[in-house]
Order: sequence, then structure tokens, then C-alpha cells
Amino acid sequence: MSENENKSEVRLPSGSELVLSVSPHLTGSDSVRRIMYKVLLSLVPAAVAGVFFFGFYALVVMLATMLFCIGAEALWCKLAGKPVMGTIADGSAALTGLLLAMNLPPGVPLWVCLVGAFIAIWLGKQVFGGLGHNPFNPALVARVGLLIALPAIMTTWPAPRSLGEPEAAMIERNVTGATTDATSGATPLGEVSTTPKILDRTPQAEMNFSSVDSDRYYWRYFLGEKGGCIGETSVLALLIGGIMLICFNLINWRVPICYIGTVAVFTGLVNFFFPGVTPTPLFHLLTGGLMLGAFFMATDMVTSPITGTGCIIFAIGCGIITSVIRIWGNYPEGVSFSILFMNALVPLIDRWCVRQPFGYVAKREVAK
Amino acid sequence: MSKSSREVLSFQGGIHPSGDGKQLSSGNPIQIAPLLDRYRVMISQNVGKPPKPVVKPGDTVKKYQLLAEADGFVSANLHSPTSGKIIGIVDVPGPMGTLVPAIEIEADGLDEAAETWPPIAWRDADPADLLKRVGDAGLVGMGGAAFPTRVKFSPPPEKKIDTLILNGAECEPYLTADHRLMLEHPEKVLEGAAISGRMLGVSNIYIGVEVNKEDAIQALGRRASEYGVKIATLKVQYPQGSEKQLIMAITGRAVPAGGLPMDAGCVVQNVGTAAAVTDAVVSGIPLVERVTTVTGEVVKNPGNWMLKIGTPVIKAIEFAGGVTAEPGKLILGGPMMGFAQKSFDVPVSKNTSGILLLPVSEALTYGSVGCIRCGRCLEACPMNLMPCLLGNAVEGEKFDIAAQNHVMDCIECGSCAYVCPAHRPLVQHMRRAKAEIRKRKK
Amino acid sequence: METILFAILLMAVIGLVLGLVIGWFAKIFQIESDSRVELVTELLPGANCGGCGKAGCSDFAKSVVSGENPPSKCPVSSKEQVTAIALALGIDAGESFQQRAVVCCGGDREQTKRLLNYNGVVDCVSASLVAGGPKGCSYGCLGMGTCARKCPFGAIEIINNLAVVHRELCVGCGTCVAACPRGVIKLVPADAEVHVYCNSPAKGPAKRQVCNVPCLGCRKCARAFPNKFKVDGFKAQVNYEAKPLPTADDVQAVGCPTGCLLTADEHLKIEQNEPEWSPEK
Amino acid sequence: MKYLELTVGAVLVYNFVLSRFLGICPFLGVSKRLSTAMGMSGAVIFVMTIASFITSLVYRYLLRFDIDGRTVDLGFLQVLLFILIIAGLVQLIEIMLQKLSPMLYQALGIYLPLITTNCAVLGAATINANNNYTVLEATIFGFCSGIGFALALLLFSSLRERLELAAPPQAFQGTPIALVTAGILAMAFVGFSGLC
Repeated sequence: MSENENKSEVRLPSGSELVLSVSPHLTGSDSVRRIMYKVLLSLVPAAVAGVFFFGFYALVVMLATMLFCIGAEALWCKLAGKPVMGTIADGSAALTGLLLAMNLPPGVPLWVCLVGAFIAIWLGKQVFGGLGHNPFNPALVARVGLLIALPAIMTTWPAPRSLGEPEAAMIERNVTGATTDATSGATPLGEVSTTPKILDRTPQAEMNFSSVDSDRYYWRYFLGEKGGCIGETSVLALLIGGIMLICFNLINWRVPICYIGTVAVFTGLVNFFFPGVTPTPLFHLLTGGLMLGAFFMATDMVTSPITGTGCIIFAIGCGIITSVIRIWGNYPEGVSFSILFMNALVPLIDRWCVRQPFGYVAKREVAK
Repeated sequence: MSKSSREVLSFQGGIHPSGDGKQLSSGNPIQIAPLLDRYRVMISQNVGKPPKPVVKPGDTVKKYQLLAEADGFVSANLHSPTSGKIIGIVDVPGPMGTLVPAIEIEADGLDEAAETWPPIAWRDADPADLLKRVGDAGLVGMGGAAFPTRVKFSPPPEKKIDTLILNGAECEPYLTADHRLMLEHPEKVLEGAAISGRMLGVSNIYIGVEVNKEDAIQALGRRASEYGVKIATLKVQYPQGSEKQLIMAITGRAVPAGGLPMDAGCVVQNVGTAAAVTDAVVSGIPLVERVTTVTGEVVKNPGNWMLKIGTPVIKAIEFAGGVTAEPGKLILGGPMMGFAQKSFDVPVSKNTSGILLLPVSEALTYGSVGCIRCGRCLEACPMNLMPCLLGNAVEGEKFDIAAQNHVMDCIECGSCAYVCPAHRPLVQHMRRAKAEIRKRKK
Repeated sequence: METILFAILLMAVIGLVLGLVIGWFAKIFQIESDSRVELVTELLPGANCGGCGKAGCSDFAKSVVSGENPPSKCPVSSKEQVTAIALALGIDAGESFQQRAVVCCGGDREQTKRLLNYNGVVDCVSASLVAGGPKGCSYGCLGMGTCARKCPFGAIEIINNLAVVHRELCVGCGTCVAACPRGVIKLVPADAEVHVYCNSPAKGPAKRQVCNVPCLGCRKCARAFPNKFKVDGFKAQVNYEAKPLPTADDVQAVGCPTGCLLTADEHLKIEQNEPEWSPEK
Repeated sequence: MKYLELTVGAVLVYNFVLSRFLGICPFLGVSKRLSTAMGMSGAVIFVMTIASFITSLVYRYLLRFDIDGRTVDLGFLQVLLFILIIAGLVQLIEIMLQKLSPMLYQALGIYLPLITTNCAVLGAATINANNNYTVLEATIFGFCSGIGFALALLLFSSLRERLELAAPPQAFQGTPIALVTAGILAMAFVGFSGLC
């Protein structure tokens, strides 16, 4: 140890001051925090669209929910004796808050946001041990919890800003043609959800969806002029966000494609073989929370399978259940439920998709 | 199976470390290290049984003289790196962090060589003679594992070996020792390859080099056909130099899980070892020095040195001009698989491919965040394992789950920990799982 | 009246049919079970610690019933419990030999040089795999609590980065001995009071460099009580086969220069109350 | 179509565990390991199917019959008889399991005999009776209810196995976290409401 004297100007430290750690001694530049902030960034276009179509109050809801989530996380960490700042700085609470806000109706009272934030952070995440351990997407747990507990508030939809043409008022018409209060309407999916069950379908029950499902409206749905949750309004903005996610290499592009594709194929088949039961696939793709769910919810790293194959099974399962609930269920929208249900299936999917380690195929061949 | 020379080969998985630090030393020719007045030659420099010392305190030895004799089949001879007096057997900090016995030699400054062995005309020689010479010279794998070369070249007769692969991938960031060796002494490497081929009775010889060493590929390419060696250009991808991945990339064969390269009909040898084979057979000198990269952002003059075994690391750093800023971590080997040290007195051994100093700012790499199941480690794992799951199992001390998920197949390349955004010490988890499972098997 | 008759009849018939079917099934699927195994299992502590060398308490019960092991092989059961098992089976209890674990290291945070910058998993096994662990002494207790986590009886506490056994809780099952990567923990006779709190076979000066309380191998203890202590290389050891075993008075009489020769109670007291204890003070 | 409705209803919409909240005891008790959960699921499917079949036979043909033009109504015996039959069936399973799979028998422990008084099985029998299902319908319903129970149990036990590696705060370890999980799972099943 006495040989540590050195001729150069900078002295070498003594050996015991060196850092000891296991290999590798290099690390990639990405971190959990960066991932969270990148996802937040990708949500910005959709958030902007939400504010554009639903006004300033949507921004208030989003900011408040994020703040409440951060507060809930801080409170939990304080109570549990975990480092508060370190946990909040990873951005996961803010991300959960924004995702939750995007899944809330634009006119939701702020106390609902508060309740939702606590459900998401406490029941959805922290009781399981915090980030990484939660089997269910916290934002969806909160959204579904609120939807079941407060159905009236959670299905009150303020009308979006009209893109200028008088026909845009169609959103405010329900199927019977009666116009409703200008400030509350229904989502396009809500309009078609009073369809019959396929199981005992009668000819009378066949519906005409033309009031909401028509070529004229597709563009508007695409741009975002439709009733619904804050974040799901503009398909265009969500697509931009989704492409950002793919470019950031944060999600597997196959997941949204499989999810959306499955919904398209499933609803297409039903539409083809049982005409009048459900609107066209394009309608299904452009309405509701499908895009938000496919790009931002089903791709959540923590609550989706770890293997690529598993993710595809997961996405297809989500697609089927979403379509089934949309077409035949009581709820007009099935994205949240389907992702939550598939979250529960993740451990089983992970089991099925165990990878064959390198060299095992060869071993079997040798054994032959 | 043979590919055209410019086809760039690779394997599944792996990573592409950014800023690999090779530019620090890749342009600096190999320098001969000045003579020191004292060397501490660790007795155990090979996998297997340590050799038995054959010198006593007070003996005078010459360079290349035998210091310790191989004890058993899996063992290797040890020779004196210089001439001088034996002081005795002392405890030195070993590369694994424990104190290990070493033979301390006081150099007399003459560096007087003992008589060397006669050269062998290897093209017509009996492979057994060549093998014996390789054993006498104390050759071990110089890439890192330090497996006695004689043992590696004596595969059991039921394993048919048809391919010899020379590992010149040097996929570890920062290290350039093999690169310089191939560039400056291509004929030595190629001749060593041919001799090794002769020993194994194999004519199908490849030398795999990553494409970032274009000059080395050129240098080797000029003479390769003389020695009947084919050059395989490999993609720059870590861990390209791992035996199993190298065999996969070059021959397309998968070494069966739990198996050795010879189960796929291959023998893999480091280029440094090949050069040492040439030295032993053609020049008749044993292995007492090696090319080592001394590098790092904080090292004043990073470069490649021909270091005698037994040189303390601190002296090697002095050869490189010392440091320009305080280092935070000392690593023997490369940054991906090398070992962090807690002392600067560790001596250089036959398998020290690099001495790397990392600045304080890069020394702390691991965090305490949990797995977020992003699945990047699955993509990175060259062995197709599920590192995140294994890590979680070990954190929960569920070693049976780890065993079921093939933790024993992990090659500890560190790709998973490199890509992990939560910066989990996954390799440490793997090692612990292996240790616990081995303990349980007993 | 009729209804009641029918009801009784129905119940009777169904009961009869079910009874017959069950009886028939019981015959087909009959298995021989030894009720004594269950009895012994119930009498055992049920900690499944594996101290007996079997996979668990029920496995051990099987081996007791089959005569493979005497009941006293269970390290956890008290003498009374062992006698109860022996009585229940009508066999000999076997020689009882109670053991306790002792962590043979006094190198707590203050006494032994620690390497400051360990960056990795807080677990002894994991840490010992990184350059031999972040402690100056490569034989001493790492103090990361792997043994404390594994102890089924909660008998090990980490105080000042050092594992300390609470003797009143320890039953001598040996789980910690298997868990420790350094082999610092040893099983000693339960009535042994005095231990050498050093595990390093290294040379005296080398130990001195990294630790304030090493055994220097000075032989003072062995000279004072040649039958109670022995020195093996550079490390003294208590001769646990000595009768009588060394006592607190003997420790006083020896006057160990570094203070690594202590009674267990004293050692615990030092760690609990005087973190900066050193023999000079 | 009717049978499809029956199936979807029993498996998803009116899932015994997550929608009707019946059979919670084994649901929590044997869901720690996926393998035991599978064994339990098999046992419950078997008992439910056979019990539904037999009880509906008994209900339709033995509890109410005409004799000499008069109707004898033994409806008051319903619960008693059902429990008797289920108890007998469970006993059979127990005897078989003890012989065929002692490991599973050990793992199921007390929960196996408890199927006897398991509200799910009795519930299936009673629902059959209340809805006046035919013997075929009842059997299908019993089987599908068993499948629904198995689905819930499998999902839950795989989740619990994953949670075993999670690090919840001490106060939530074990059953509390399992109950939270079960609650969220039940919320997910609400989505299926209205399918039939």
C-alpha cells in the first residue's frame, strides 16, 4: 500500500477509496426517468388536442390530476418512509396522472380527479410495492374504479369545439334524433351502444347508425371533433404521439398494430356477417379510446408481457375483448376493461412465452 | 458454411456500446515496458490447480527459468519474467480481491535470459511434440479465462474438432491489445493459428475480427493465405468475442447449453495466445510477458504495453504517465466483464488484457430502482435468457425459479445490465444465483 | 304424514347410495398411512429449518418413525419435546446435543476497515462475489444480513454492520452457517460462553492493518489455559471439547491484548452499547 | 344460442368468484401456487359438474312428484339434500386424490373438504333449481361455473405468484395485497356486464 506515491501531479487514491462493483462497468444512457419523460413528451400532442377541443378546463383537469398524483405519491412515500424526492423525480407519478386525466371526461369535477389520483397511486401502484411491481395499469385501475363508482359523472360528455360546419352538431343528437343540451352530449360509441345483443337478435333491433357512422364524419373523428375523454379525442394527435414513442424506441410497434388490427378485423367480420349489429370498422378505429389505449396503455412496460410474442398475444386479446364489449356489452367502450383484464393475464402469458435459451435446440438435436 | 470474406457476420442479441473508448489507445503502437526492480508473480495464473513452486528464497533465476511446475493435468507452468533473486513467497492482493501467494523476484537489472528451447519445424512436426512445447511454455488462454492451452488442445477423442477459430473480435470497449498485436505482428498470429491447427489436426481455420479494426483485417489479409487461415469479418457488436456467439457468427453452429465449444466441433483461441504459441514453438520462449492495454479517460498517455507478468498495476499506470484526474474505479480486463479492484498492487498476470481507470463520475453505475419490465434485457441477452425475471427471482431469494429459467446458462457478459434503464446490478444477481444453486447441489 | 314419510325415505335412500359409493371408492383407493408420522410431525416445532438434514419437519418425522434418526437429531426441540416424541413412539430419545450459533467476528463498523464505495446489492453472498466483498478483512463478517434474513427464529441481529446472535433465541439449526458466504458463523455447544471473535487465518500484521480487534495469534490464552484454548496458525480457538469450558473468569485471567476473546454476553453488550469500543480504552 | 349465453354468462359475466362473490374461501386459500390452483380448479369443476347434474336430477324428479294425482312437495329438503350430495362427492374426490396425487392432497389441505360447504358449489345447485334449468342446462351451467371459477383462480394465482416477487409494504404483504388484487380483478370483470 505504501507504493501509492506517484510521480504525476494527480495522486492516485488509496485502493480502499475505489468504487467496487460488479461488471459491467459501463452503462447505457437510458434511465427510468428518461423513459417516463419521453412518454410524457409523447402525450403532449394529445393533450394539446384535448385542450383545443374541450377548452381551458381540460388543461386544469390534466394539471390538477398530475399534481394530485404526485401529491399522493409523496404522501405515501412519506408515510412508508421511502425517499420522497427520488420517487417523484422518476416521473412515473406525473405520467400516471396525465394518463388518468386523459381518460377522464373533460367536464369532470376536480374532486373526482383527487379520488382518482389516490386510487391510481395508492391502490393501483404503491400497495404492490411501487413502480415495477404493480400488475395493473394504475391509470386504468383509477379510471375503471371511477367509472363503476361514479357512472353519472364519468359519462357526462361536454360537446367538443366544432370545426366550423353546422353539421357538426350531430354529436349532440342521439339516435332518436332528439337534440340534447348543447353542453352535454354523447360519445359516438355511446350512441351506437344501445344495440341489441346478438344472442337474441330480432329484425327490428337492426339499427341504422348513419347518424354517427358515415363517411362525412370520419375526418372529424380523425381530427378530434367528437365527444369523449380528454385524451382520446384526436386520433391524429395520438398517432403523432404513438410515432414519437416508436421513434424513441419505447414501445414495440407490433402491439398497437396488432391491437388496432384485431379490432378492425373483428368488428369488420361482425359487420359483414351480421349487418346492422355494429358500425363499420373504420368507425370503431376512429372513435373511443382505442388509439389512446393501443399506443399508451397496452404498451405500458410494467403491466404488459416482457417477451415480444407475449406482447402480441396481449394486444390481440385486448383487441378481441374491446370489440366484444363494444358490440355486445353494457358499456359502450371496452378499451379500459379489456386492458385491465389482459393485465391480469400477463403472468400467464409470460409463462407461456418462456424463451428457449441459446443452445437448447442444439442440445435436443444432439440427444437424438 | 464458409462465407465470403467481406460478409459481415454476427449473432442474435447483444448490444452496441456507444463511445467504446478504443480510440484512446488503438493508434498507439505496443511499447516495451521498462524493467522494474521487483516483480511479484502470482503462482495461480490459470484455471485449475495452481502450479507447485520449484524455487526457494535466495535462489537466483534467469529470465524464462521455471518458477513453478504444473501440478496435474489442468495446470500450467510458470516462468520467471526476468533475471534476479527470489525473495520468497508473499501474499499479494489478487484480481479477485483476496490475498493470494506470489513469488517475489528482485530483478538484477540485466534481464539475462536462460537458454531457450530449440525451434520446432512445426509444419512437419508431430502434434504431440507441439502440444508438449505449448504445455512447457505455460500457455493459458490470454483472453481472460486463463484456461491451460495444452488442455484445450487435447480434446477427448470422441469430440470431432473440424474448425479452429481465432478470436480477434476484441469486442470489449477500451481494449486494443489484440488489435495492436494483429496489426503489428500479423505473421505471428497467423503462424500461431497454423501451428494450433496442426496440433488439432484441423485445416479449417478462421480468424474473426470486428470490422472496426479495418487496418488489422488488411494486415492479416495480406498474409492469411500463406498460412491457410480465413478471415471472418464480424459486426461490431458486444459480446462478439464470447466463444458461443463467435462460433454462431462464423459457423452458424450453436454450442449446446451447458456444453463447450468442442461440442460444436470448434476450438476457440485468443489471438494473443496464438502469438504466444508462435513464440513457444518457433522462438522457444515461454509465456512471461503479454500485451496489455493501459487506458481510460483519466490516464495521461493511454496505450499498449508489453508487460512482464508480475508487474504491479500501479507501475503499469506509471508507464502510461499516471493520471490526469482522480480515478474512481480500477478495472482489470475490459469494462464489460473485467473485475473492479480494491488495490493498485495487483500484479499483471497472463490473462490481464487491460488495465482500465474510470473517472469518478463514471464509477457509480448501479441504482436501487426496481425492474420496470421494459424487456430490453431480453433483446440484449445473447443467450436468449430473461435477465429481468432472473434478477427479480434473486431479489426475492427464489433460487429455484432462477434455476428453472436457466440462470446457469448465463455467460455474465453484462449486456443486460448495460441496457437496463433501472441500472440494476443484474450480473451480480446472476452470480449470486449461480453460487447459491451450486451450493445447493452439493 | 305422507310427506314426512317420503322425506325420510328419500334421505335414507340417498344416504345409503352415497354411503355405498363412498365405501366402494374407499376400498378401491385405499392407502396405508402411518398415523405415527402425523403425530410426530405435530410434536415437532414445525419451523422446517432443515437443521436435522431432512427436507422439513414432516420428512424428519418419517425418518424418526422409520428409526433412521433419533428424535434428538432435531436441533430445535427442547429436551422435553424430544422426550415427548420418544415417549409417544416408545423409543429411545437418543443423546441430546444442543448447539448455538456464534458469529466469530468482532469487526463491526468501528473496528474493521470498510471499503467506502461499494456499489451493488446489499447482500453478503452478492457482495462477496465482488472483489471479495467491501471489507478490509476478507474473512470477517460482511454485515449485510443474509444470515439474519434467513434465520427462521429471528435470532440474528445486525448491529453496527456486524451480525450478532441472540443466544436465547438461537436453537442451533445451522441455517445461518449454510447462508454465510464467509463461513464466519460456527455452531458451538450451547453451554459454551467464551469465544474467539476472529475468523481470519491471515498473519498478525496483515490483520492489524485492517482491524482493531483481530486475534494476533499471541498464544497468551493458550499459555494460560493450554487445555481450553488452542492456536491454529495465526488464530486462537476455543477448545469446545474441553471440560470444563472456559468461563468469564478465564477471559479476565488471560487478558487478551486485542479483546477478541470475549464471552458472548459481553460481546453482545459491547455491540449494543459501545459502538466505539476498543481494547485500549 | 341459449347454451352459448349460458356459457358466457357463467364463465365471464356472472363469474362465480368475481361477480357473484361466491367461493372466496378457496379462492384466497389455495391461490398461492399456480399448480395447486390448477388442482383445486380441477376438483371444483368436477364437483360442480357432477353436483349440478345429480342435484338437478334430484330436484326435478325426486323433490316434487305426483303420486295418485296428488303432488308431493319435498322442496324444504332442497338445501339439506344438496349438501348431502355435495358432501358425498367431495368425499369421493378426497379419497381419490389422496391415492392418486398425495402432493396435491397435501397442498390443498383443509380447502379440499371445505368444498363440501363451499358456497360456490351449493350456489350452483341452488341457482339451477331457482332458474328451473333442465338437467342438460344445469349440467352445462355447473360445468361452466366451474370453468369460471377455474379462470378466476388461475388468473389470481398467477398474479399472486408474480406478487410474491414484488415488495409491498409490510402491512400489505400476504392476504391484504391479494384482496386488493382480487378487487381490481373483479373490476375488470365488470366490463363484461351485459354480454348476455
